[in-house]
Amino acid sequence: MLELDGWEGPLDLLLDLARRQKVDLRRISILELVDQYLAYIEGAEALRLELAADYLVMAAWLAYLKSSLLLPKEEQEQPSPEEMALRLQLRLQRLAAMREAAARLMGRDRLGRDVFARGAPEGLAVDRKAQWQCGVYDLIAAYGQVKARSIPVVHRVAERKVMTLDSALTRLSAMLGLRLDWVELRDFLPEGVGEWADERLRRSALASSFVAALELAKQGKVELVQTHVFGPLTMRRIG
Amino acid sequence: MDDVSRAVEAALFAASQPMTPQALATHLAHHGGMEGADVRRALRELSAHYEGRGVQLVERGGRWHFQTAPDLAHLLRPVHEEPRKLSRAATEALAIIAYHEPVSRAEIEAIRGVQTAKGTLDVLLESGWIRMAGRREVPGRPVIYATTPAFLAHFGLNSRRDLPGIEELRATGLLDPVDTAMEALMGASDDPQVDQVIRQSADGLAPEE
Amino acid sequence: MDDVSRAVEAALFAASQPMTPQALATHLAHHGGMEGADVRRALRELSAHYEGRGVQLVERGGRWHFQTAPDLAHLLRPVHEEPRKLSRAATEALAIIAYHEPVSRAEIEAIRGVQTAKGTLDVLLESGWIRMAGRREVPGRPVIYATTPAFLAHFGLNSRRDLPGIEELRATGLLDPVDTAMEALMGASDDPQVDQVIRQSADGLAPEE
Repeated sequence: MLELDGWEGPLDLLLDLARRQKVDLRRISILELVDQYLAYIEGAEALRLELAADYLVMAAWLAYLKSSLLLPKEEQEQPSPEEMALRLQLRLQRLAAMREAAARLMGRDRLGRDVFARGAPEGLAVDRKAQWQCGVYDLIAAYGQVKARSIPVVHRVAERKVMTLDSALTRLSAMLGLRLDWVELRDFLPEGVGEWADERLRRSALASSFVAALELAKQGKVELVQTHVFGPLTMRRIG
Repeated sequence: MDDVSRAVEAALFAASQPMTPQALATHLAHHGGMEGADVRRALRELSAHYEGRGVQLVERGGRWHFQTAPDLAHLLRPVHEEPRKLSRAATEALAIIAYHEPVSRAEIEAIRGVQTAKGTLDVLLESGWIRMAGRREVPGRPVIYATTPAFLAHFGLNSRRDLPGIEELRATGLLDPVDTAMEALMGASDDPQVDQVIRQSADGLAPEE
Repeated sequence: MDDVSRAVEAALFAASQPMTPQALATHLAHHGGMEGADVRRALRELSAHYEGRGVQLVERGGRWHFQTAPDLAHLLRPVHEEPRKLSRAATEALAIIAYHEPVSRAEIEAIRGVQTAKGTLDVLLESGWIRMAGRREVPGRPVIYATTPAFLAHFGLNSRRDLPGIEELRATGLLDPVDTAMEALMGASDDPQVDQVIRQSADGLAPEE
């Protein structure tokens, strides 16, 4: 009984059969090869179907090829059976070439089988060592923070001159009484001379005047306009 | 023996992988200005020195390593474990990749005339002899495979040009796809010789004895 | 070079363990009558040949193996220095050592108010900025730490007295309590922006509007 297990597909079987013709692959007889193949497949009675499908497809194609080759020329279709035969022959040549190449490749002196690398290489490595970075400021600041955590903390709120909301309200109302047109909020602030030269006091005045302006707007005494974010805030007395 | 040669000899003995002259120069340059040219000269001198010894210095795909002399295989083989044998399918797939690279799985299958099991290419990838080398820009964008430096090292090849018989295979068109070969043959079929080839191949009745 | 020497050279090169002359003779005897005496002679010749090269053949306890020349160790395992920022914990520990030296780890912890990981002091020892300066003669005899000349050199200090005192720290606002939200932020104080904020607040100035 014949088996197909030994073949890597129908092309492999065909190649083996072609080799049995003992001629150069370029000179094999395709008709003879077809007959050999069909005979072989017929002989393989116990075909396992899942294995055999490819072989049977090839058998059918070869049978068709054979009949085409035997038909009179004028009845042939495209592609011509000669072309089909040539194509098969080219495929067999390529498979044969690669099979031989594989054998020659495997027969070389192979590393780990015929030639050997160093059995116990020490290995090449780079030891990485950290180069620690720290500046003197970081060092002192760190000590300051440690101390700040442990030193008892006394909170002192420094007395500071401010413009209160009440005085801002009074001031703004009084000044608005004198003006009818649009005025920017900053123009209501005191001149930066004398005690008002203190930037912190000026900031306090600005904040209080702003809140006072909002309060007056809420009371319906003024209207406020600001054309864009952080733009000048202008105000006008109503009525 | 000069310092560069000593350093290169020691580094390649210690290395667990073949190394390029550039990698050697980079590694050895940590302490002192070693140039690629110095390393290359040392490699040439060393490989001449080891000629004929039990150990040889060889270049494989631009990377250098020491290995035992091939003629001592019979002495050393019994001591070392035999590497796993490749299946026939894997062997053929490897040859096809090496001779045609880069190739897609479909192209491998076209040559072998049979489907390639998933595991076959996996075995080759795992061995480190082949790698995925991108995708073919055709419909489906199939992955294409190529060989690696480890492949050259394992099979003792300086480069792919040293693949057994590759020049002859290329010259005879056996590395061209069947379609290309067909076109060439048919396109030139005014040529009576080619007609002859076609006729012969189709002519089942008269093979030469 | 004779056959026995070649075989011994190759066998020892490929071996994964040092080998005795007897083991070598046994292995190599598979193909040809190699005597222990031949192997011993070959080993002597080979070790003379490798004298002064980058690789040496050495005997250790009756077993032979190849190794790279000891004087090349620095080339084969070079040390590469990578800049790394000192962690906040390490910076604080270093500052405490600098201000209070010599101090034990327990004392550092008492001042910092938090535990100091073992690795923190290791990092400082590795940096070369602190050293172990003996033991405190108290129960448990803890190791005490002090700064080194390298510490002064790195931080550009003539002596530890150059470090600002408590009053100077207070004057520059460095003792201002840091609010807890800030503290959480400073966990990530690799961030230069946070550093910037710290610097500003340390200057005692309100941030610009």
